[in-house]
Amino acid sequence: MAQHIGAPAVASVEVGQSVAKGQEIGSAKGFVSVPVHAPTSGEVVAVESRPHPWGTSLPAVVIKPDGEDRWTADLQPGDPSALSVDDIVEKVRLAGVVGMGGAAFPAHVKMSPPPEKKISTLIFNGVECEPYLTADHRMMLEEPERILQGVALLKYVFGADRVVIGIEANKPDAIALLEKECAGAPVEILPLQVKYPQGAEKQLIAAVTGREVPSGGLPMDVGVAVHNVSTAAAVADAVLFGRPLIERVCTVTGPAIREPKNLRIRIGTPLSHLVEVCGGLTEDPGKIVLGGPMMGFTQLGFDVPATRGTSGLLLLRDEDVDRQEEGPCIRCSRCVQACPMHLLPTTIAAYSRRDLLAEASEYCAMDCIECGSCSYVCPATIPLVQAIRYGKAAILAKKRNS
Amino acid sequence: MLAAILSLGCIGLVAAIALGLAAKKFAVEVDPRELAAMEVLPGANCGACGFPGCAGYAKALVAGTIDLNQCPPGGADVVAKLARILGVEASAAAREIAVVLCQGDNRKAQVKYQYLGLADCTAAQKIAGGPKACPGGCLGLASCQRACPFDAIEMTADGLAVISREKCTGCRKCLAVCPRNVIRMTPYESAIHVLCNSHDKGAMVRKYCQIGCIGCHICKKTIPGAYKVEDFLATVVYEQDEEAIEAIGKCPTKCIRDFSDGYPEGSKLLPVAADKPHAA
Amino acid sequence: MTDLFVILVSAIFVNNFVLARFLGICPFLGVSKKVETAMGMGMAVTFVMTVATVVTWFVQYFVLIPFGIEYLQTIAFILVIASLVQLVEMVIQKVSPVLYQSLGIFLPLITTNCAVLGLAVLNIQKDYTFLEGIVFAIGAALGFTLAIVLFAGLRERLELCAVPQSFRGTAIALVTAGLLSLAFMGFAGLVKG
Amino acid sequence: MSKQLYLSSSPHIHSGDTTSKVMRAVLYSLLPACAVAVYFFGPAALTVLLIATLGCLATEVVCQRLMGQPVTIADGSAAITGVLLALNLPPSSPWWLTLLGAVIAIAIGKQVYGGLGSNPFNPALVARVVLLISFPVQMTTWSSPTPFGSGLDLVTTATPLGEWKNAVMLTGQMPPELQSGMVDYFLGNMAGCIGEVSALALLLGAGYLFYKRILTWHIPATFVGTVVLFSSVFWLASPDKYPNPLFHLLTGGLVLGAFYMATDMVTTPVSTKGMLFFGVGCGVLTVLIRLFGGYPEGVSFAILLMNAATPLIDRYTRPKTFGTSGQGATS
Repeated sequence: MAQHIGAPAVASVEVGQSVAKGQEIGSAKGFVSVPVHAPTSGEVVAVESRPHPWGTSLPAVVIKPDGEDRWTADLQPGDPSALSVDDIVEKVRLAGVVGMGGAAFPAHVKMSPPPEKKISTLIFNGVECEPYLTADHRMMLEEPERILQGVALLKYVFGADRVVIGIEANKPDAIALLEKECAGAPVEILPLQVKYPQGAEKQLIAAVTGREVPSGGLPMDVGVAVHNVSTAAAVADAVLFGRPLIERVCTVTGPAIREPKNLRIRIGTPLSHLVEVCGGLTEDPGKIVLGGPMMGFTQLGFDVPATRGTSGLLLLRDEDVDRQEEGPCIRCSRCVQACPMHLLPTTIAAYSRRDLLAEASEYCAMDCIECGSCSYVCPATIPLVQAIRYGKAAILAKKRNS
Repeated sequence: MLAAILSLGCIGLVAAIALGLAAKKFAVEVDPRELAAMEVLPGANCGACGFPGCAGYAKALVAGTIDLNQCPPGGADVVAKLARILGVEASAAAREIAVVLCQGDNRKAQVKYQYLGLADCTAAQKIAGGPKACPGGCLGLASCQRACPFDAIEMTADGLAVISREKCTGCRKCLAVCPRNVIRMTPYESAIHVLCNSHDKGAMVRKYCQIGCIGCHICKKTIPGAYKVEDFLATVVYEQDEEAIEAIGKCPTKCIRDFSDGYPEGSKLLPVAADKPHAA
Repeated sequence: MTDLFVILVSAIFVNNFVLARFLGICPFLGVSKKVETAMGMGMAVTFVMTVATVVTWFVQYFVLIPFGIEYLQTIAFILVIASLVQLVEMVIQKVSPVLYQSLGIFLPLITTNCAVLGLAVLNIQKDYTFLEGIVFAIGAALGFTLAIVLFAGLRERLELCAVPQSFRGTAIALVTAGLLSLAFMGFAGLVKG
Repeated sequence: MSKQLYLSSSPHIHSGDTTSKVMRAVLYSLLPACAVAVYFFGPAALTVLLIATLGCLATEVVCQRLMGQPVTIADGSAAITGVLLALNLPPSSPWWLTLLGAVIAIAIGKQVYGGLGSNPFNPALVARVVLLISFPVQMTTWSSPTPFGSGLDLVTTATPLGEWKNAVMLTGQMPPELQSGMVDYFLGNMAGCIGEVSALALLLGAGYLFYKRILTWHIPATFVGTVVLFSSVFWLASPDKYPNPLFHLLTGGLVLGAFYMATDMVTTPVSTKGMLFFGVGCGVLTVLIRLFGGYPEGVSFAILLMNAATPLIDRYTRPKTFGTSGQGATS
């Protein structure tokens, strides 16, 4: 039921009930929450806590597919020209659309900025958010129409003057295809420098518009909204066909998988099935990572389901896992040079570890986007990101208490 | 000679007048009782009282907003002194100490994955709920040891936190940093504890820990008043634990321990001869 | 003019009160845990030093010498400086209680601070004119501030270092002060002051 | 699955660069300078090198054993300190002096602060300066280079900078022949510390480090640049008295200092702006001490002084956090 950031949905079906594909099986609780839908038709065999990618057991609905894959009858296709902005946003919310980059933030929230924030620029993120992942790239190559339908809808919703699709310069095929597809349309295709983390929201905005989102602020503070290209496609499905978000593209890759692939997966598919489809394992993996190598979550096993935010499944062998013991910081300043937020990671991490929270937040710990660049380059293999994350959590907890 | 006396005297006089005027002009009020209270407090600034440091506590005491017994490190001695300074009756607090309710070190309790990263329990807990298979067991990454201002916590070689009964002052700092709530406050007089923190069913506990409580009720059946079992976990009823010692030998997993008899295995701490009235 | 400049540079770098003359070590070690506090202490010392120079100069040339009681110099100076420090203390306590808190016991200790007394005595010994004396005082005070702020910066950094248990605190601070003084030896001979 | 998985916080991949790899690269880069030293100063230089390096390693082991810490000489940092110390000593240093230096460098310069990464001052320079102040005679007895196999004994002489200072002290004039041997100076055919003589060899090594991206241009460029600019001012004002910038550049320990000592990561600022400031500070102090100070050579002191200022520099040159530069206003 926890398919997105925000309050998890609450199961609205019972064991033994038969459900159709696309039927709502969990209802939203609160504004920052979206409903959950059955990914296929079948019978509900359990409503209980199951292992979840976040590492703990969370409420889940288990469906035994009947093989018919029959759509629910109450899908409501919409005519975009007849819908108001609010109608579109409501349809997106009902369809359970979330940001498909990986964070899975409910899309309808992003689509309802407060009225005083005028969105002048709408950016579509075609930059792969992390190395190894190619899901967005495949999406752009195979389904440009769906993406562009979504782009048009979102442009209408935001009333933006400028619409940009940012794509990394090393994907000329996707750039060429999209340029051809939207010839004549008021959409810019912008090739961007290939560097991590170009796909991070704030960095993307800076690259496209030259504006820096203020510290502690949101993109809307600089008049920008950012959506993933896959999210655009999901928005199009939701508005034009009334289809809920029940599938996504996921990259299955890593040295321990036999045939790395991009798969179109149903939400809720167990990871073990993804592995099977990709020809199985070459050896016992050392690390199972859901998401990308820089920001993904390690898993305890293959028995967890893919969620709406599962952009990738990365399988590393033992020898790919960095097991070097942590050394003292030699102040080589590589993390400082690497930090896309211009922070001093080593200083923040050192303060965080000593619970010197006032100092840590003075060094802008809260601005860290946890991209992993600092830990990646650190020659002393200090878990910088983890330390900063720990500090951030402690700072937040302290703020809540006071 | 006269010149010397006169000139020095004049300098002194001028200075005295200037200082006197300045003292009037720049006077700042400080309650003398606050300073006196500061003198008496231990000065460890541990924060157990809930105020920022001993100075903050002293201020609150003088303001009369709180009780005198908020300083566990100081103990009864400090309370008595404070009472004298502030001119009120002392209400002595019973001494409480912290105990780690777990004996499942890395050899006795199963580990579900190999953890890589920051050596801190809170950080590890965020990774799939921590490497220990038991959801309540001590993670052994020494966060409590680092938090302890009194050097009262020992980490055994196999990764288990053990708190010295003598050194612990009951400041509760370790409780605050433990992500698994395996550390509890207990009356100092009670040296017998059920050292387990898992509410899982017995069969589950057996799977991941050799020395965890399986909720078999034997202790409770042996000495009915001294133990209670809730959610498959036995605990000592500290108010009436006079005969709790009788059940220790009966526990099938040996998870009841009398600290006056010895600390958990692997600990280098030595039991201090029990000073509790009902020691066997 | 050149003379004044030489006096200034000499007092700041070459004959730094703390690192070359080893005067004023007490506040140097005591109030150097944080850069902000060190700055505050530096300013307090600067103020006291300058005013003390003015007053002691007048006391020396208009009281002690005319009356022929130079042998009472030490007592007279201490008396004057002590009153001055009291004054500064009261002002700081009123104006900036935070700074007053962090300076703690070291503020009253400026009273008997050898740096201030030493400055006053040196001023007389070197036969400085009034103006030279003031420049010397400012130089010495700036030198003190420079040293204590540099030192505070180093100590703040040490807070984050894994200094062995036995060296924590004053021990490592003294080692660091020694090394800092060593580095300042490089200025030796820069100007003859 | 029988075996246990690894779980950790993100990120899950690493560049593979480690501290010991960095240290090893620095050691390799010092080889040319060591080779030149042995060529010009013969077995004496080799002895100093060996004693200093082994001394540092041994001290590190002893210190870490005493403090019950894991012994980490494998990371190579102690070896680097040893080699750098040797390169900063005169070739005629007696064995006890070298050994004492090694002990000071590691014990006082590094281990009391908690070992690698904690020391605020460059350990090798701490040792050099302690020795220089405590044993001025031994530390300023220089030998003229005697190429390997020439069969000559080491002859006592003065360094070019020392000669200049003496001449200026006595006559207020610079002997003109001092500035004639620039090629020799560049190759290393002059008196001086073991490692500082050959700018060529040092630059070779530094080039390797640049290629490896261990060295960034900031500190060396600003350090050398400031020395050149600042010394030019004096030279242009009074060319009879002050040596030209090239002389400053090639004699003494400037190249060694700018490329190896001042770039020690542990003791220098972390931000780019801070590094630039650090380099300029080193340059200014070096020229000031060289031209006006009591010591003929100012590089060591300049770097130590700037080491002391590093925490403050770090404090005031923090990079501007993304989103705080004011470019964010809605346009």
